[in-house]
Amino acid sequence: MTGNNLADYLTLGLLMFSIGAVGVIVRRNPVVIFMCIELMLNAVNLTFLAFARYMPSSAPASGREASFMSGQMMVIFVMAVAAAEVAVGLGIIMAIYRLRKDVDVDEMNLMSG
Amino acid sequence: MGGTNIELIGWVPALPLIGFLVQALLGKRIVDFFGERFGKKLMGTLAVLPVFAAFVLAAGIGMTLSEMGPLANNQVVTYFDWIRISGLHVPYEIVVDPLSITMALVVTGVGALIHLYATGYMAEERDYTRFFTYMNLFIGAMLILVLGNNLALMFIGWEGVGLCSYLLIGFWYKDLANAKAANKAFIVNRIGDWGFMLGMFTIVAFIATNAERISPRTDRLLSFDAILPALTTLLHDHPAIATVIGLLLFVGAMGKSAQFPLYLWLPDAMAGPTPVSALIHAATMVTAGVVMVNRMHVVFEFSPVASGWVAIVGCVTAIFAALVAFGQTDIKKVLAYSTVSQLGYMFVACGVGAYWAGMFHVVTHAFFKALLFLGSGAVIHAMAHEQDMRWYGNLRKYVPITWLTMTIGWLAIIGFPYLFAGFYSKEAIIGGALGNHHAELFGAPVGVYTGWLLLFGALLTSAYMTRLTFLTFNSGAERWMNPATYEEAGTDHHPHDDHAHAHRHHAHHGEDAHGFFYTEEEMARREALAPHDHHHGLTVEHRPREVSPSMWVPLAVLAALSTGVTGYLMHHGETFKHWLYPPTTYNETGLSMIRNEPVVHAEALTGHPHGWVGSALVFLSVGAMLIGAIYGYLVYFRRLPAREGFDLKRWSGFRRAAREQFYYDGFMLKFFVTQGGAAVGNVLAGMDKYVVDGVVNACGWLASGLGGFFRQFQTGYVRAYALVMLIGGVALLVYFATVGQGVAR
Amino acid sequence: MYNLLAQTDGNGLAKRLAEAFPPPTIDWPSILPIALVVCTGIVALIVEMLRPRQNNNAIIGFSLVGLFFAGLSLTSQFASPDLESFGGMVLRDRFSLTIQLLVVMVTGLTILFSDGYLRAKRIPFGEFYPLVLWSASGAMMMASSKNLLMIFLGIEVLSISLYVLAGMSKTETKSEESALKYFLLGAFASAFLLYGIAFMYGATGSLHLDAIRSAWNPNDEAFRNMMLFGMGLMLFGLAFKAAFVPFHQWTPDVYQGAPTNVTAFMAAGSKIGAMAALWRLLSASTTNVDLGATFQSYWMPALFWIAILTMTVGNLVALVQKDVKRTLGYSSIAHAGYILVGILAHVNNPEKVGIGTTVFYLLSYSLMTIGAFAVVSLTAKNGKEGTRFEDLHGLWKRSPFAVGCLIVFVASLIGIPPTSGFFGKLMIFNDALASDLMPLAIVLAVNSVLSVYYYVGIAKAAFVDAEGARTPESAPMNLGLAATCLLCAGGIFAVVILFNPLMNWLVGAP
Amino acid sequence: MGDYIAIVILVGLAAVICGAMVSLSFVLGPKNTTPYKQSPYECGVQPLGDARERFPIKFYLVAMLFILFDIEVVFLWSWLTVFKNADLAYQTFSFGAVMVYMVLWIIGDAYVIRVNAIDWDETTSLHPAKLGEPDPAALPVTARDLELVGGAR
Repeated sequence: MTGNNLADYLTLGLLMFSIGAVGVIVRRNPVVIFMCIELMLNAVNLTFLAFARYMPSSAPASGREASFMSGQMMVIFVMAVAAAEVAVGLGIIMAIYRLRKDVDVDEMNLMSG
Repeated sequence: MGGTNIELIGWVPALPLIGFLVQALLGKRIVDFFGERFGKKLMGTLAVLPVFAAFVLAAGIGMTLSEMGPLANNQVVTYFDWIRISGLHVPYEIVVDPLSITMALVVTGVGALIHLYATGYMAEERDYTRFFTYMNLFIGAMLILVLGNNLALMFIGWEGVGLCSYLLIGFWYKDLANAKAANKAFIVNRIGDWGFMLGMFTIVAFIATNAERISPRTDRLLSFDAILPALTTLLHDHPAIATVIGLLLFVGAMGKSAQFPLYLWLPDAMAGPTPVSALIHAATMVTAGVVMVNRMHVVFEFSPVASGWVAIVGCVTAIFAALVAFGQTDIKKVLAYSTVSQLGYMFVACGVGAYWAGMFHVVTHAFFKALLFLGSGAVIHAMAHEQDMRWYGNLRKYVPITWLTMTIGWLAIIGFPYLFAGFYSKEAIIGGALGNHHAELFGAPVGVYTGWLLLFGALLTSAYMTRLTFLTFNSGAERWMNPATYEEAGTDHHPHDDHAHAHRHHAHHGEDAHGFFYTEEEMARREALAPHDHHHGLTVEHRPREVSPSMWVPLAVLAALSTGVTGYLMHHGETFKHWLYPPTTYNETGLSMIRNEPVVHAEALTGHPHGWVGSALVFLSVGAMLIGAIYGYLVYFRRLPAREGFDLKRWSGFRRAAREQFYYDGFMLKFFVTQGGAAVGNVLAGMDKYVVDGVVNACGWLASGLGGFFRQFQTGYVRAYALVMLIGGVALLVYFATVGQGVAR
Repeated sequence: MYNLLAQTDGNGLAKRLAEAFPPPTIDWPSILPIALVVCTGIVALIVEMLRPRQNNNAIIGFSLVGLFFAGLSLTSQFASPDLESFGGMVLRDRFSLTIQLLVVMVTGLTILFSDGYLRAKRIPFGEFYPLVLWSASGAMMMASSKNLLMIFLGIEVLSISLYVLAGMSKTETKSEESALKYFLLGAFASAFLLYGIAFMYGATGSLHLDAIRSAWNPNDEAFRNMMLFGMGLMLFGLAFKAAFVPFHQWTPDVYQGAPTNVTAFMAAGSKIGAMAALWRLLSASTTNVDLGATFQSYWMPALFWIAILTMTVGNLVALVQKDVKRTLGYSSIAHAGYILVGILAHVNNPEKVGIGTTVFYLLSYSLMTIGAFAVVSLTAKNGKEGTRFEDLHGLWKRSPFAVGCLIVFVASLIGIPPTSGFFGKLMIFNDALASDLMPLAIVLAVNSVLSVYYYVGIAKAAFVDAEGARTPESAPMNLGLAATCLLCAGGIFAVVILFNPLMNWLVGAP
Repeated sequence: MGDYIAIVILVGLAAVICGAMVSLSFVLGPKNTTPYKQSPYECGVQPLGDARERFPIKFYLVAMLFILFDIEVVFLWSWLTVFKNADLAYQTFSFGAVMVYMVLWIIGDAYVIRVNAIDWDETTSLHPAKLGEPDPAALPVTARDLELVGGAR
């Protein structure tokens, strides 16, 4: 933790986030797409932790009880939510696979226009 | 009785609505529970009772009001707030003044009688309770219309009665003609509503913009007791605005009250059951327009132009409908056109400033036209639902009571001097018109012209009503027994063939307009399927029998009301006029201290022109009546033309033209209603043509073009969507970074 | 700064944490409604667990009773004062109570007409009821907190249940596809939302919305830009939920593919939640001019354009649709635009424009939307469902009552007086003028004229007679569906007739 | 604090660049797809076998359940670190809270077991209807059904 400053973490987070976003758009396998989304979520977690760690005492905290450690709390909840989304997403992908033996998202445009 | 508390007025509309709920929720169950006969009796009683109770209550309140004297008899009962948004406040409030109470009495009184009649007339109807559900709902809505103290409530009632009329016309919706008639009524009335709404918005906008000039300041921009004084103050120097508002409101009145361009739904509305025709399409709903013009008469008093148009439209309607009535052979159709014509009379009265005369005629007309319709219903009932007068004749032998009462109705409508009610009101209207100094168009005193034309209209009225009476009750032989003596069209074949012929004839003739929900082919198929001669049992052996008491008792009561007693009491000493428009509330300058309404011209109010016309007025109207009656007697009873070897064929052209309403109806339908498949679309098409003349269509093309363009982005690919979202987000951020400080305060 | 990791001794750290987290102030009533809804869902799940694949009457009964009590506990708190409890996580004020009441109402209506439809579609799984209840609890959470953590959790609870529900009809490729689309895009959007929250947290040092106002300082470049960045990404996430253009494209596909009752809930409940969250966020991110440039002066113009786009694009594309559910989806996009106008009017001038308009419009919107979808759900039978316009043909003969109600819903969606839709639009128009957003008012008026065409098309389709046997015979009218139609149609008029008393009751005296 | 400005600029820059890159490639790039291009491993090598059948779908089930339990542990751990030496009031309160959490969790697991979701043998796992196999009650499938279910464009 010594030496690095906040900017480094934020930059890393931003790069991870951007890679994830681009991945969502260029990949065709829903599982991979979802992995990219997970990457974005992890980038968010990194950002949260970085902010929480470097939260300056001069920051205009609202002085409410919940503001302390709320960054870390948020990270845990994000992880939980991500897990839930994984479960549901894999379930949906399984259902589609059972239905059409094929999970390419570019094959799925029954509905358009 | 006189001590009835005014606060109770809320129960007058509430009672029929409660009855409506009872019929709607419990009706079928009760009938099933108590069995067909007793159940129907019970529900019939439960349908009549609330209306009658409302009548008693209204009568009591009316007495209280009459004791209050002219200065105080304008009460407003407020219940609770309805709408309170910034700058507009509309409470639930009921106005208790002579006008509203008069209408409430007419609606509940005549309504109760017709309900009673309907219990007998609809006895073998399967959906007995559904019928009375609609009827009670109609009474409630009509009472809201006449009692509501603001335009919004009036509009609610306005739509409500429209809905009930729509439902009741289409009551036998299995029959195609009824469905189509109902749809025509629906479509045409939308046009009227459009006018009403625009007028309403104009009033609100106008008062809101000049709010600082009215005192006391108010945000009840729709309540009569607030806006009438305000309009009185403001319209003095905005005659143009007065004209706009007046004309817009009058368009609404034209739709509801079946005036000339928009009248064409009313004759087809006769497809509904006869009590409906009597209650809604003769006595009450169609007079809503007159009531509204009376309510808002301040506007019209400031605009001679609008008044002039009202008078002209009324006059044209009166003459036109009277002419059309000659061509009709269906007894209810004749009465329908006579209703349209009489409504024209009322609007002439309103146009020339004799508002009270208009209301006077509303009341008397409610009595004798309801009587005539119910009588015709009795005749149709007795004649196995044959409505074609050409197969009647000499019925007075079979249905004496009906004959007697309908004769009274006939004398009343043709205005038999002094002994019958119609005479007084009609004479008041014609007098008011002849003595008019109010309605002006391009500097011409149109009122006077309309007065003379109405005299001719009275002649026509008495002629065709005489025709109806004689063809039905007198004129020698029973025609349905030996078709050979078929009098009018010269051809002789049996009713059924003729009926079929009539229908073939209808097929290309406009009055069977296109249905709401049908495409052309659909129509054709249904034409084939629809049971044209449903309950159609008129045979040579048929012997009509007099109807049951529950049906002729109302006839008798209405006949009594149609006699001169009513007219005399209301007309003598100008009782009714001063009840509606008390002279003491006006000062010389024309503006009233109490109600703050401008005075109508003295001559118009008196309803008696000066000079020789004034003295000769009675003789003129009586003369017109006599000429018409004698013409009818000679032609339809003595058959003078036939005896003198006069060639009837020469008149057949006029008859056919008249039967087809001089091709106006067919033209209108081809033009507006027939277009597009289903008539919801037709409403749109008609509106487009009426309102913005196809501009909307152009926009429609453009819009769907743009829609197609945007639609291309909806590729259906998840990744494309994600990309669009991403681009949108980036654009959002860039916009944040670059723009800013834009809209916010 | 907090130097936590410098402390090697775990106990010390734990001590500090324990001191930092005193047991918070507890106000049970303020979370009772949500708890009730969640527990109802659990009970429903247990019932389904104990007797799977049997009729769902018991579950429906439980659910409706639970919702009724939730609504009861909500209305019983109308009088009680505003209160923020559970360490600033749960907020009870008039807005949250009202919105939660709306959500409860919407859920009840949906559950009411679901059973018949699910049977007709041959997917009568009891799981539907717990899932829809939990989804509703998520929407309620979004409305009842000013803490971004809670709002985020609410969104996710709402969405994750909806992902499953959208894919509920497992034999339908359409349904599964819509589920996958909704899921992928939803997760994508929530990642952006979270990133925005992260930056807002970094700038304000708190997850509480009230911190935004105190943290805004237009003269400090870094803070300003971070808050703008965070705001933009949060708007991204919320705009997706509320289906604002250009974040709307999932809406028509998902609405078309998902089972119709789920679509109805999505269109009403999920939109209510999203609008509530948006309302909280926007009204919390307004600042006074005394600091210099206000925060809203940065984001207001963007939302201004988004509102215009949303109204226009929604209506335009709806004009060229062939599928009823799709058309209704686009119309819901347009209505989202109208509601956004109402919210902007409030945010732009809070003194003049209250929350009444938004609440009333959401109420009337959910009534007419659920009603319309309920009628459309009549086209399902024998596990099949066709929702193109021609599949509605002849409906008026099979069930005239439903079509009569459909007319009411369509009239209200168009905004024909005297329906509630007319009043809602009138109020939004009025507010837009009152808070000098004239352009939005004009666009709204133009759009409501545009929309007439396709709405009339829907009503018309129900009246045209069925040509040939291409259409599946529609399901027979069942009691629940009739009740839903009746409640919605009656409600559309009731809220107009009882306008002022209702508004006083819902949002307090003006 | 001034160093935040760099971040923000970088953020804007990166966002714009990403958006531009992807959108340009998506908009401008030709979209002619050949079966050869469709095949996985688009590096010229002929794929061996079907790339989509990587491993049996049932592994997903295990993965899902694993993740869920994993998350449960995260919560419990972070709670226990605080719990073990906090004061009584906090302990009681948080214990109640966590118990509620656990009860919900157990109900969920019970449901999963009840519907045989973790039954390794795929044929018997879940009710056929819940797996999407046509319900025995359903009618025989016709062309119209397919059109309805598959949905015409």
